[in-house]
Amino acid sequence: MRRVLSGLIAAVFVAAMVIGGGEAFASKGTIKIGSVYIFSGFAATYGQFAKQGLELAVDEINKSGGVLGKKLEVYFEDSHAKPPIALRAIRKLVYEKGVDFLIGLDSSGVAKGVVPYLKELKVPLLITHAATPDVTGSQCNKYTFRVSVNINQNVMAAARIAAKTKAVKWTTIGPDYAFGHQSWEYFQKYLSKLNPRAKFMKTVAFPKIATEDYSPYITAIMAAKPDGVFISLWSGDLVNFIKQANKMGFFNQGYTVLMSLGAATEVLYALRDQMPTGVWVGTRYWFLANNSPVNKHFVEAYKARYGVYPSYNAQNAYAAVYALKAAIEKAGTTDRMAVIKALEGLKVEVPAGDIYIRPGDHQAVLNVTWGSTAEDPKYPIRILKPMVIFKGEEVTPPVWETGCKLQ
Amino acid sequence: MEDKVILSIENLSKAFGKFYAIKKVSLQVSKGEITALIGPNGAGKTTFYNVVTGKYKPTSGRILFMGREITNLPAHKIARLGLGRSFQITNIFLENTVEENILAALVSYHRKGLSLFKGMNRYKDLLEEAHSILEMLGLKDKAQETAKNLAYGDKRLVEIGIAMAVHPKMIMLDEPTAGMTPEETERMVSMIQTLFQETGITFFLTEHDMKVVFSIAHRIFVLHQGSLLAQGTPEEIRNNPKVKEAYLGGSLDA
Amino acid sequence: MKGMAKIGVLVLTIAFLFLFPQFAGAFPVLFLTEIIIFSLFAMSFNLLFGYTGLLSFGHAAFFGLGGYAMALLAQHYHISMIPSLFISMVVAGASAAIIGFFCIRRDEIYFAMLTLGFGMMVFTLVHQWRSLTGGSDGITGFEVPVLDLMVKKFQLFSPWSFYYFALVVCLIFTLFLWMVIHSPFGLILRSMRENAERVSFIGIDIKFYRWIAFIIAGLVAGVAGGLFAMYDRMASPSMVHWTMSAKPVLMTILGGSRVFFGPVLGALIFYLLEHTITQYTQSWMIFLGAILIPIVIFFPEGVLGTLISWGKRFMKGAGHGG
Amino acid sequence: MLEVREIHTYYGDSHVLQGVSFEVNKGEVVCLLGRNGAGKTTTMRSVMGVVPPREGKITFLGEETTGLPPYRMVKKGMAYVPEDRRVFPDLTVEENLEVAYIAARREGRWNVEVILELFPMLNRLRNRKAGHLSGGEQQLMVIARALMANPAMLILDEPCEGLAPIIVEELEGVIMEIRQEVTILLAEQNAPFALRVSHRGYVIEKGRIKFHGTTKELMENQEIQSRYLAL
Amino acid sequence: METLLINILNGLCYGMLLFIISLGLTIIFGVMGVLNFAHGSFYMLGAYLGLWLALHLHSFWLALLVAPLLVGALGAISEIALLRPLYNRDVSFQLLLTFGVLLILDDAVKLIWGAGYHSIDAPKGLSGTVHLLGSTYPVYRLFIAIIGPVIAVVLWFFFHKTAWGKMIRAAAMDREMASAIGINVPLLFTAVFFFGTLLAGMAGVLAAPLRAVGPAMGDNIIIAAFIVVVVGGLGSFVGAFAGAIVLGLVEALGVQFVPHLQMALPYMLLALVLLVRPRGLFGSE
Repeated sequence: MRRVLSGLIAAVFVAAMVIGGGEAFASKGTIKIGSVYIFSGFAATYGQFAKQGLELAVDEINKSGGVLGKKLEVYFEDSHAKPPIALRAIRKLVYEKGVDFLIGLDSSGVAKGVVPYLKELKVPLLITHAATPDVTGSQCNKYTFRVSVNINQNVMAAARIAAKTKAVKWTTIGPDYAFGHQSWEYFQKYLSKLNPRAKFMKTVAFPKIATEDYSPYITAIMAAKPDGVFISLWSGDLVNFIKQANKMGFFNQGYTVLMSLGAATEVLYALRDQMPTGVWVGTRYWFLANNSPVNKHFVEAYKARYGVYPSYNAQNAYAAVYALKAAIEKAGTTDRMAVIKALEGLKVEVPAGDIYIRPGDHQAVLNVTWGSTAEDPKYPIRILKPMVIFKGEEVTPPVWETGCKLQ
Repeated sequence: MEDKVILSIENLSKAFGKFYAIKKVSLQVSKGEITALIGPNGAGKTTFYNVVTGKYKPTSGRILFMGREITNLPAHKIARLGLGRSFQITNIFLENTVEENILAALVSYHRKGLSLFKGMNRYKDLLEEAHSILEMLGLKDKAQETAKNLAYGDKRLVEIGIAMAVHPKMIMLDEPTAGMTPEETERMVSMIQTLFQETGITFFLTEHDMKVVFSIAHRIFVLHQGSLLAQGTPEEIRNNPKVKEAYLGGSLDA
Repeated sequence: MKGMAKIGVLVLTIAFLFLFPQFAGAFPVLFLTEIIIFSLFAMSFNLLFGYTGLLSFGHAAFFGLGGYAMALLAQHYHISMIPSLFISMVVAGASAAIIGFFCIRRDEIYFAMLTLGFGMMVFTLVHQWRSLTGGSDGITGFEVPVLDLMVKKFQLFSPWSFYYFALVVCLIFTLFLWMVIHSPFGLILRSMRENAERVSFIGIDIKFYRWIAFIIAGLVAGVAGGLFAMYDRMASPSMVHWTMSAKPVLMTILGGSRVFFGPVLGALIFYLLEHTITQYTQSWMIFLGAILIPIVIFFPEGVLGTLISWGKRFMKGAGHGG
Repeated sequence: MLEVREIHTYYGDSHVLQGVSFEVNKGEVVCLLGRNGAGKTTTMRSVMGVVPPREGKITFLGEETTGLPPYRMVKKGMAYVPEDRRVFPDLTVEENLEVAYIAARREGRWNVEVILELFPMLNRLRNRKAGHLSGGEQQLMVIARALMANPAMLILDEPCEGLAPIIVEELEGVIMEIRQEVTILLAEQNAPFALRVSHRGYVIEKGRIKFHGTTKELMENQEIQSRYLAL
Repeated sequence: METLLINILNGLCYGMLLFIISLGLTIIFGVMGVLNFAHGSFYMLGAYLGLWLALHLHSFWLALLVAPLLVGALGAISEIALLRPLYNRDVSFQLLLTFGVLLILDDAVKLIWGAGYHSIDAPKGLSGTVHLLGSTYPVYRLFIAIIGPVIAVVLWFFFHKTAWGKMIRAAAMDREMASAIGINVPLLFTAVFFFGTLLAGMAGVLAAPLRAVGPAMGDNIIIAAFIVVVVGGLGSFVGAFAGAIVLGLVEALGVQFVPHLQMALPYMLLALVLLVRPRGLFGSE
């Protein structure tokens, strides 16, 4: 009797699912974009920003006639910051929604998990946040592109700034996962080339993601008395850290402090005047770094619609849509293979400036902004003053160094 | 004389904190007899059971079963040696069927517990044995019922059945007739007597119904506030003034 | 009569599962693959929870270790599918033997907390041993092993071929669990769930039996994990995290822990709920919670268990009426 | 004062009380006799509301109280001494009494000081944790605790269980003393004791009342005694 | 050496925050036998409400007063509406139900306040630093480290010297008997749940100046709180205090001495304690 019932129920449910799931590959009059970001958990804010940037771009494009006369349509899925769930989301988008292109990915771990699978799906993906060098390096493939700044570029810029300071003894605080460790590895590699005198300390701090209490780490670093501290914490962890470090006098010790993602607006908004001044912060896009009309338009439109200055994740998603638009128009078709061809070597202007997608590894070459935090009564948050802009070519390692072999 | 003794208790004590539930009890149970342990509630009978069968570790003293020391053995090892028990509070597998209750004990006795792939229903010999036990208990018709749906008296019988199914050399019943109606009590008493005659197992029981005790026990121990107050044949106990006056409050003759 | 009906429905269900890909698209097939794998995972958990009375909160450890074993083999050794899956099972079983050795010494909430503790230690190991496991990134980018059936070799790239493979493996292990539960060993387990103390008084070493059950549950979870790693083409630390351990708990209680196929229905409900809700909103958790709560309140034996009880009561009522 | 009409009480599926009826008048001590498992405790628990009956009606002080939770019964003037004593083991004797006094909030003759005077033994033990008392001391304390509610009626479930004869004697004295002021419903297996302190008695068997009468009638009825009371 | 002392102080401070959270959890378990999975979410709600109220009432102290009350009220409502039907069911159902509450609260907070991070400064007077052991130390951290023991002492008095406290202890020991001496147990349970979630909310407000207030902050703390409560002994008041200090110190000193094992340390502590002392440090057998 039990199995009778369970069997019946199972059959009914599955049947319902099949019937309900039959809408795939419907209208051909639109260009479908599947988009996967983190919408839940500790980093949910990144999904929210990306979604806002993406929707802004899509609305603008659709209002002005679409791409090749077709409207853009976006489907969002939550990656939960977990690779298996992101993969399921992508499968759902491709197989069920029948999307033509993919845009997204926040977490490097997620990116590394799903990128190899694109070879099976044969759908191009434009990564807008995940910064691991591997997806345009050792793991690179025909379908994977990145329109945003990666770890190498960001850290190379950091190393150039670090090389100009007097600091010799360096240490780090970074999240205890691949991103934190890799950032530190690259920082050592680049800085030791630029400044052979630089020393890297044994005392380093890698607190786990979502650490509640940073005080022991702060104490440990302060006790080690470094000259410079390279910080790769990000999102809520960075906010947590800065609040606790502030109170413990960490920023009054005369260290040179570099935060590779300190200029993220969500962090600056969360901290407002609790963000210390005179700290070197990097970002993947800074809304004041570019005076071009494209950027001005974007910042104004975004501020008008969402009430805050755009974060890097919003710009990156916005830029990805415009890059895709440019590629489709260049190809003159929405055929995936043709668009991939068009993306390779594409030059397009986005709010962050001109970007160039290298055919060799599919990594975008674009300007990288760093700056020192300062107060400005015109803005509710800290801004960058002085600001240092590195040309894309200066901070992007050559293709042969990335380990990417695209056939 | 020595090999007639199946269970030998030497100076057994059990304390909970400062309170001694059992104080220096020594007694010997003879093979092939029905022995009863009596005493008022709180005299330490259940504690005595729990210590002897391995649920509690004794504070001091020794327990020998069939000449072998079992003082600190875990419960399952003691059971394996052939000392079975039933419980005062019905303590059976309520969500399983009656048949499964007995089968579990048979599986244990025949050491089939680690058989992982052969279906239970393919052990014809075990099923047959279970049926014969249920038949003996008069529960054959209820073999497929879920145990929790049985009447109280039947549950108590299942309790005895589980204890019997492990082929014990000696069985310790804790108040087998507790809470039973007179009819059920009679049924239980005759069941115990039949089982005793057919199997020759040594029976040890506690009981508050004096009529039952005096009608079936060959030998009686009286426990009072944790100590052994008296021992002897039913006749001796009945006439023991110490027992009569200090503890039974005269109701023996009623 | 009743037995015949049971077998009939079982045959129909299996037939349906085998025919499903013939008329379904890639996504439903992938979706069902995941449900099938998680059903097996949940059933392996339920051997401990529903049949032995032990609530494990670290079962993902074995799921994850099976997955990592599979991924490492695929990455470095390129041996074929069945031996790989077998090794995953053994690795998970061996770890279950070690971890179980400690955990079975406690029961109830303490058992749950111990399994949580050991499970998270495994998580830390996997997360920190970057040279072997790839740390937080996990192991990715390997190829699915070939299924070598002596007579013919199969590539399992397509969602359809992998579905069939997963289905057959899960059916085999479902049968395995079914046999275990209906064996004398299973009877002892169920008796222990009812009354562990009484079982020790019939001469059973309950710790030892719990240990064996723990190992079996670990073995099967390892198989499910191995399949899942192949399905996802990756092994990542999230497979080992306690949130993954919470999934079979949720599915089993949802479906009904006292019914063999309860966890299966639970997995199905869980995935369908999640799938349906995420169609409409990004805030799917709020709806999942809002649906979960009434299910918990109104289905005291889980959905399948309660439906069966209602069915029985209904039949009984009808019987009395007639 | 208390009227119980045809109550049926179940534990899960098992039908324990199968239509029990009796009454207790003001100022009386009524005992409920029967064997272990006959349904005495269930009757007590039904009256107190611990296990509400599924059918039947209970009236206390002229009001229907069927199905009221125990704490409401206390407020109405019923106090309960359960069979297994149930002290709050980590509270001291004084705290046990105090908690009961505060919880019930009923004015009357009894309060902590008065009670401790009545029970000199408890007075000596007032700062000892209740879990560390002997069985007899606990029994006295629990009766004292029940009195803290200043009840109109007291339910005593097997107060003699497991007590030494000397304590039983003391208990008898206590009951004789308080029965001047409180109506008592008493369940006992120790029939001689019960018959000594009660005015009337009921005999319960298999969840049904089999006999009732005055103490004298019960004492004289040999058949009842041997059939139901195992004397 | 000074680093060690500072780290001990860090550990105590974190431990005291954990203590306030765990206290609610352990009281709820001790009295009601419910393991409240949503406890961390009530903590999170406390932080959000505290932040929001502090912003609108312009007073951290007022927020510290009001926000926990609101959290407690929500706790009480969920106890009455959701938990009451489940008291006589298996514990696993309560776990599942409170898990459902967790899911709802986590998303609700995001719908109301957005997914971003928020931050609030410590109240005036506590926002500075003091010189201590050769380095500067934030006053607010010292304040947390002190408020923990203060709450412990106040609660000890509450439980041992007040009528309500004694009644709660009585009900924890024997629910049925408590009812039978006239304690309104359902009401008391609601009160206990109110109070337990109030403590969680209070911990949330207290934590707000220390950390980023953002989604999922409750999920991070709930496992730590479970560990504290189990290590200390389920339902034990003293145990929660001891467990919180031990876990706080283990985390802080682990960073200094065995940074690689940091992530596993709490779980190793948990397993070790349970294997050596089956019922936790202060649990009764």
